[in-house]
Amino acid sequence: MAGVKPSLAVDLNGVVFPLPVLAAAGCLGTGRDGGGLVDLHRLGGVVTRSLTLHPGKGTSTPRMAETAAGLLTAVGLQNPGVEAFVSEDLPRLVRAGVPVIASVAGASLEEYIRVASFLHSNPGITALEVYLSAPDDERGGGRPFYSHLERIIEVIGSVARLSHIPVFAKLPALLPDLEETAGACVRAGAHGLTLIDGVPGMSVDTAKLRASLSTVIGGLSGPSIRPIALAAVYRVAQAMPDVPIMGVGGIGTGDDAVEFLLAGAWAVQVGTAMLVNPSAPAEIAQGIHRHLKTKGFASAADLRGRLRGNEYAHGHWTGNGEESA
Amino acid sequence: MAGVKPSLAVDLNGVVFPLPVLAAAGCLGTGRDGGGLVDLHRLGGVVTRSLTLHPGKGTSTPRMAETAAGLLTAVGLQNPGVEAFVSEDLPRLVRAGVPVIASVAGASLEEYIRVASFLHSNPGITALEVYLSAPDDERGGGRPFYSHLERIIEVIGSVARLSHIPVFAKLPALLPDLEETAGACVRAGAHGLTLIDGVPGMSVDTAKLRASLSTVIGGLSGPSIRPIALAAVYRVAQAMPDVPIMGVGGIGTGDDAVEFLLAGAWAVQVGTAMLVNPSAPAEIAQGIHRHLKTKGFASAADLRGRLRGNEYAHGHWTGNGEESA
Amino acid sequence: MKRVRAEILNTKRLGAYHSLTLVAPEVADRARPGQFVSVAMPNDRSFMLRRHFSIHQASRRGGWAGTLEFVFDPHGPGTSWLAEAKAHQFLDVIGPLGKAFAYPQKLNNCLLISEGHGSASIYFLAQELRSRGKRVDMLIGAEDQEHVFKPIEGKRLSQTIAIVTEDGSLGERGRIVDMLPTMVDGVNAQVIYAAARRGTLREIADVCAERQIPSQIAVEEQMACGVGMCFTCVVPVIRKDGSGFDNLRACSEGPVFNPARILWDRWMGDEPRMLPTPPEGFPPVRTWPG
Amino acid sequence: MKRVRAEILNTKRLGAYHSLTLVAPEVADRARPGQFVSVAMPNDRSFMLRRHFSIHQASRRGGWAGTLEFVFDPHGPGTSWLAEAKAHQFLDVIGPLGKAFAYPQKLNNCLLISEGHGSASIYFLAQELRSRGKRVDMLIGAEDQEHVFKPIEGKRLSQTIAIVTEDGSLGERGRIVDMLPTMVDGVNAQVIYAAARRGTLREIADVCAERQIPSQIAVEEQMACGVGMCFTCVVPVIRKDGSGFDNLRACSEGPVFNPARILWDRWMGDEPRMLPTPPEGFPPVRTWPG
Ligand SMILES: Cc1cc2nc3c(=O)[nH]c(=O)nc-3n(C[C@H](O)[C@H](O)[C@H](O)COP(=O)(O)OP(=O)(O)OC[C@H]3O[C@@H](n4cnc5c(N)ncnc54)[C@H](O)[C@@H]3O)c2cc1C
Ligand SMILES: Cc1cc2nc3c(=O)[nH]c(=O)nc-3n(C[C@H](O)[C@H](O)[C@H](O)COP(=O)(O)OP(=O)(O)OC[C@H]3O[C@@H](n4cnc5c(N)ncnc54)[C@H](O)[C@@H]3O)c2cc1C
Ligand SMILES: Cc1cc2nc3c(=O)[nH]c(=O)nc-3n(C[C@H](O)[C@H](O)[C@H](O)COP(=O)(O)O)c2cc1C
Ligand SMILES: Cc1cc2nc3c(=O)[nH]c(=O)nc-3n(C[C@H](O)[C@H](O)[C@H](O)COP(=O)(O)O)c2cc1C
Ligand code: FES
Ligand code: FES
Repeated sequence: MAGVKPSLAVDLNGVVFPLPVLAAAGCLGTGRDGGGLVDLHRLGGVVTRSLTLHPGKGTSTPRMAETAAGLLTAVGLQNPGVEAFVSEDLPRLVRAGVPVIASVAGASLEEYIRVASFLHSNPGITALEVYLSAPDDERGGGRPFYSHLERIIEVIGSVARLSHIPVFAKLPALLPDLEETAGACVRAGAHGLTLIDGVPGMSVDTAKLRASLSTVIGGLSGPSIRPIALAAVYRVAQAMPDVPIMGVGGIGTGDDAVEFLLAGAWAVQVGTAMLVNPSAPAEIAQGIHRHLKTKGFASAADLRGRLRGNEYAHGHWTGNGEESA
Repeated sequence: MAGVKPSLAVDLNGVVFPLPVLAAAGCLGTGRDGGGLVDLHRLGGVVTRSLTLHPGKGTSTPRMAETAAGLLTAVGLQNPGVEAFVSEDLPRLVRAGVPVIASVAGASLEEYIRVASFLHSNPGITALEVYLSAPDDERGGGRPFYSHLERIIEVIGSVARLSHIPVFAKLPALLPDLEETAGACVRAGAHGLTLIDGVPGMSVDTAKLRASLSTVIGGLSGPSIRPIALAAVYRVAQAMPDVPIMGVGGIGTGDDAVEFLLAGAWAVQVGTAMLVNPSAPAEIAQGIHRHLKTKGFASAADLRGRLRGNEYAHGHWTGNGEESA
Repeated sequence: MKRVRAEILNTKRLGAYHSLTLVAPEVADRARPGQFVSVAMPNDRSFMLRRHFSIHQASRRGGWAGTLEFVFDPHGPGTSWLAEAKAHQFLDVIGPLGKAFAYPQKLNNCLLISEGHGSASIYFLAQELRSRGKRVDMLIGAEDQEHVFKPIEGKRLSQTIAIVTEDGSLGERGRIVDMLPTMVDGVNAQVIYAAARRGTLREIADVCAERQIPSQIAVEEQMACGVGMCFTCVVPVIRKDGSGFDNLRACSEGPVFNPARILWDRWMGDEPRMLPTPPEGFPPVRTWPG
Repeated sequence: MKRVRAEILNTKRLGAYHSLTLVAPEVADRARPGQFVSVAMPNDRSFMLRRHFSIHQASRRGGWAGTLEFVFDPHGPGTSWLAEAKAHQFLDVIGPLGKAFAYPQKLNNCLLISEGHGSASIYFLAQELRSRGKRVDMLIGAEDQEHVFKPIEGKRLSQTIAIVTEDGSLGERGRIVDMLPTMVDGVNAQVIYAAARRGTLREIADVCAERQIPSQIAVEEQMACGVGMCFTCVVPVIRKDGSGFDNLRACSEGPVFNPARILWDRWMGDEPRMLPTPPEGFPPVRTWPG
């Protein structure tokens, strides 16, 4: 087996990517950006910046701050709007031949529906990914849609019902009942899940006595959240081994990606690492390839969930003593 | 003002610590450990390892793994049990004159009650801190108590009702409705809150194809979680400015601690940093002192919530555009 | 824009600053004043984002052909690491990045203003303007003598130069804005270029607006990627037609902007003087370069 | 146990290993074989935990008085950083940590077994045993010649020595356990000491148990603090009275343990041969040192 050239293509129950490494939402711009440094031909797919119905200006700066092995950002859905995206940006991606997953956002259920309606029948788009961290204007308080399970189900259900193409629900790690939420998304019609979104985080400039971000709280990404993302993928994959999961959070090397595949991801997405190293996705795919060869696996899919049994782990996901006397 | 020697003592609505920096639960052992490297006289207080009714053996090894700017651990509540703690370990801490906060754990509501009953009237103990990440054996599935709001309220309510001393509820960041949960704890009788516990995380040894920890998922601590802890403190402090909060998560320098005080913490706790640098708590207290002097604040309490207004932040804690056309 | 492994040819201290010269012909060949490079950090650190530096020199000819120089004030983890980097070490560099300063077609008298490390790109610009036959005058500001970057070089490059330090340790005591009106009049400035701290840039912008002097400034905003992918580095810029504003990326749509088109109140959120977009839109901005 | 800022006196390669000698009189004065030190990492890295190394030499007298040597195989971020550390640099060191090997009172013939970097502490032990008039024989194992630590030193310190490498590049080809029974008989071993990989230690433990030879082994377990505070480094050790077992901290209650008292199946979770605690408890362990 070690002599065979392993295959890197992955099949997420019908959604096929030539490589298991995709660009994560919001990290490759809309397709016109990146200055050609990211080689689109060496990506398994591109998840677009999250799209709203109208062009979005986003938040004011500072929009980023660096933290220990992490990046805090709050871009606030700056995007060209769904129409401009389809007319100006999508063609470029389609020409490059890279599978496109459109990220759907909104401030109301209606906006999600309208954005998805605009996108789902475009032949250049392979799948939709639903962003659930947008503030839910109908509920108020600035809380994101994912704070209420009913809202998650409403949004995912509505988008999935109308869409002709597969729908992925992008969930945050920030849910104690993550498995149930993921299950509810699947029952509402989601084809698969993307785990995880940036983790709410904050930093303070102590000299200026101000929060580092204009929004105070932003999304934490990068290596610091990798263990959190990995745990989220593992939990959901254990609960629903047949549902495709795209793992995302702090992946920067082939080895990092292999961690996710072993934990149960069907493919991975790369965000922050690509901002630092535009060829990170290509290098990660190579790294996966090397690992498959070394270990004698025939394909990336073969790694999935192949974690060897950890003796004392029986569904316990925060360990108390297995014996207490 | 810059000439005045700032005061470091803090008063958490009646619970007074001589310094604003405490040792976090589980990171100083039970009082007999640490080899004298941690100077107890330079701690604002000690939170004990979480105590169960009977001695606990904890999980098997590997119990730790290093991650990017983080530490994953799963000790599984190894502890001498509440009786041995009181007879063997507590006297040593009391002799050193350091305020002791006993961390209360259990696998059932009854165990929490029995542990708290054993501790709360001991004159050597200043306050109780209730650990809510223990798996809830009565609910099954290995899920921690904090997964169900009713269970949090039951546990905190029962402990607070019986206790003669103030009770702090230690919450994880992993709750989308963190403010509501914190509010419910206070209504159930908690005197204050400790934010945050380790964040569920995981890592994989890709060479061995195994999870790094015997329990697969453990608690992530250290600098990588600092932005997450800070956001949790900020959210709860914004919602309940009069409720004492102890901030914990990745604090390693005076500057880190000042971030937490500015975000709304009344005191901070230090875990992982102390494992790396046993004099971290003392150095952090010094660093806070320096910051107070430089900025002309009279006391640590003066920093609390003194974050200068961030213009576009009006309760939005995940930033969407404030203007979308 | 290229990504290259660039060898460090030379590393040296210059007052408060540190200068690195790299062998990077693909970058140097295209580099123009106002553009910048991004440098990767070592990957075992707790800080991981690339750091960004204006291009100070890019030699296309002569003994130094194919080299590139940038200058920084070592203060944080990234700049401290770079200050320790040794000759012959390789750096992962992307550049040239961003839009360069535009040169005036007809106008002749250029006043170049820089503060602190802003001189790095301003001196490069001075050279290019002079080689195009323009008159260059300079106004250099810094906190103290140490932070005045290569004053001799500044003198060499300019017809007249004024230096102003906050503590008076070199040149006049004061701030750039104190000298600006006299300087503008004295040299009969027709075009103003500036690279300075945000507050200073705003003061310069006010003077330019008041006197209707066309101007270009190079801004700095926190950048995660430096190449236009992440949208963290935006500056609110009024549309040419006045119909509103757009958050433009300093890295790819800047860092050189027309100060008359920047929505300063919004960009400088620090001072809560923000105004909502007026219902009638913003007045169209006519000053060059539009 | 002391925490000191220790100057690096000397840094050198030795085959696959790297050795650092530090000036640390407070640590060296108390150091005994089997104990270890913990070394802090620089604080701008993405790895932050202290690293732990057995003490190889601690000189109390002579020209090297007050110095301490440890040895490692550079492979991960921490050991690679240490291998790059320069003489005169200072390290943040805590030590000596843990319980040392105990010396036999009456028994004389000591067989010392080491694998890989295990020789570092075993050679230190050999010196101390010899200075107490004990007979020392050695069995040294490694993957290849490169990984046999200071074989000449081993010969000097022992009455007889057997070397075994997995590829046969030095000494016999094979593994420690292959040579062990013959060696035990040949030297009439009365006490066995070992520092080796976990799997090898277990095989040694089996031989010792079978032949009822008192023994002590130094284990390695992942350590976060190294000083007894975090309870991450535990080894399941049967109680003396057989009433059950305790998870003892390798850092403060070890790293030297009696192998007969280790619950190997539980500790080596890798091989799922774990047995529940028998209802009647474990048989009390009588072999020295109890
Ligand atoms: C287009 C551009 C050109 C620049 N040119 C120069 C130059 O020629 N010389 C020079 O000394 N500096 C220049 N800077 C600023 C320089 O990038 C920062 O000082 C440097 O990144 C600080 O890194 P640090 O780790 O040493 O410090 P830290 O301040 O600790 O950096 C922490 C984080 O903040 C960011 N950051 C800090 N200061 C700035 C700043 N002023 N602007 C943007 N981001 C910042 C860093 O990129 C990093 O992510 C430029 C910045 C930009 C955007
Ligand atoms: C009591 C004790 C004594 C030791 N003595 C020596 C010695 O004399 N020479 C020597 O070369 N090594 C020794 N080790 C192992 C040494 O500590 C590790 O090899 C080293 O920490 C690896 O660090 P790294 O960053 O280079 O590698 P990595 O393997 O990348 O380290 C990553 C993490 O794993 C931990 N780790 C890795 N390997 C081990 C291991 N085998 N045991 C415990 N923790 C580990 C590290 O501490 C770190 O937290 C000893 C370990 C212990 C516990
Ligand atoms: C600058 C930036 C912008 C992002 N924008 C989006 C977005 O528009 N939609 C979305 O679903 N996720 C967005 N994300 C989150 C990423 O897709 C990803 O989930 C997260 O960053 C974790 O992955 P990483 O650690 O590889 O970056 C953004 C992240 C960054 C850093
Ligand atoms: C080794 C270790 C053991 C811990 N044990 C406990 C515990 O018994 N009870 C508890 O409430 N928290 C425990 N924690 C969590 C810490 O108290 C703290 O909430 C967390 O580590 C985040 O802080 P830090 O980043 O400063 O370590 C433990 C953490 C570590 C690293
Ligand atoms: S820094 Fe990423 S878009 Fe400008
Ligand atoms: S390593 Fe912390 S108790 Fe042993």
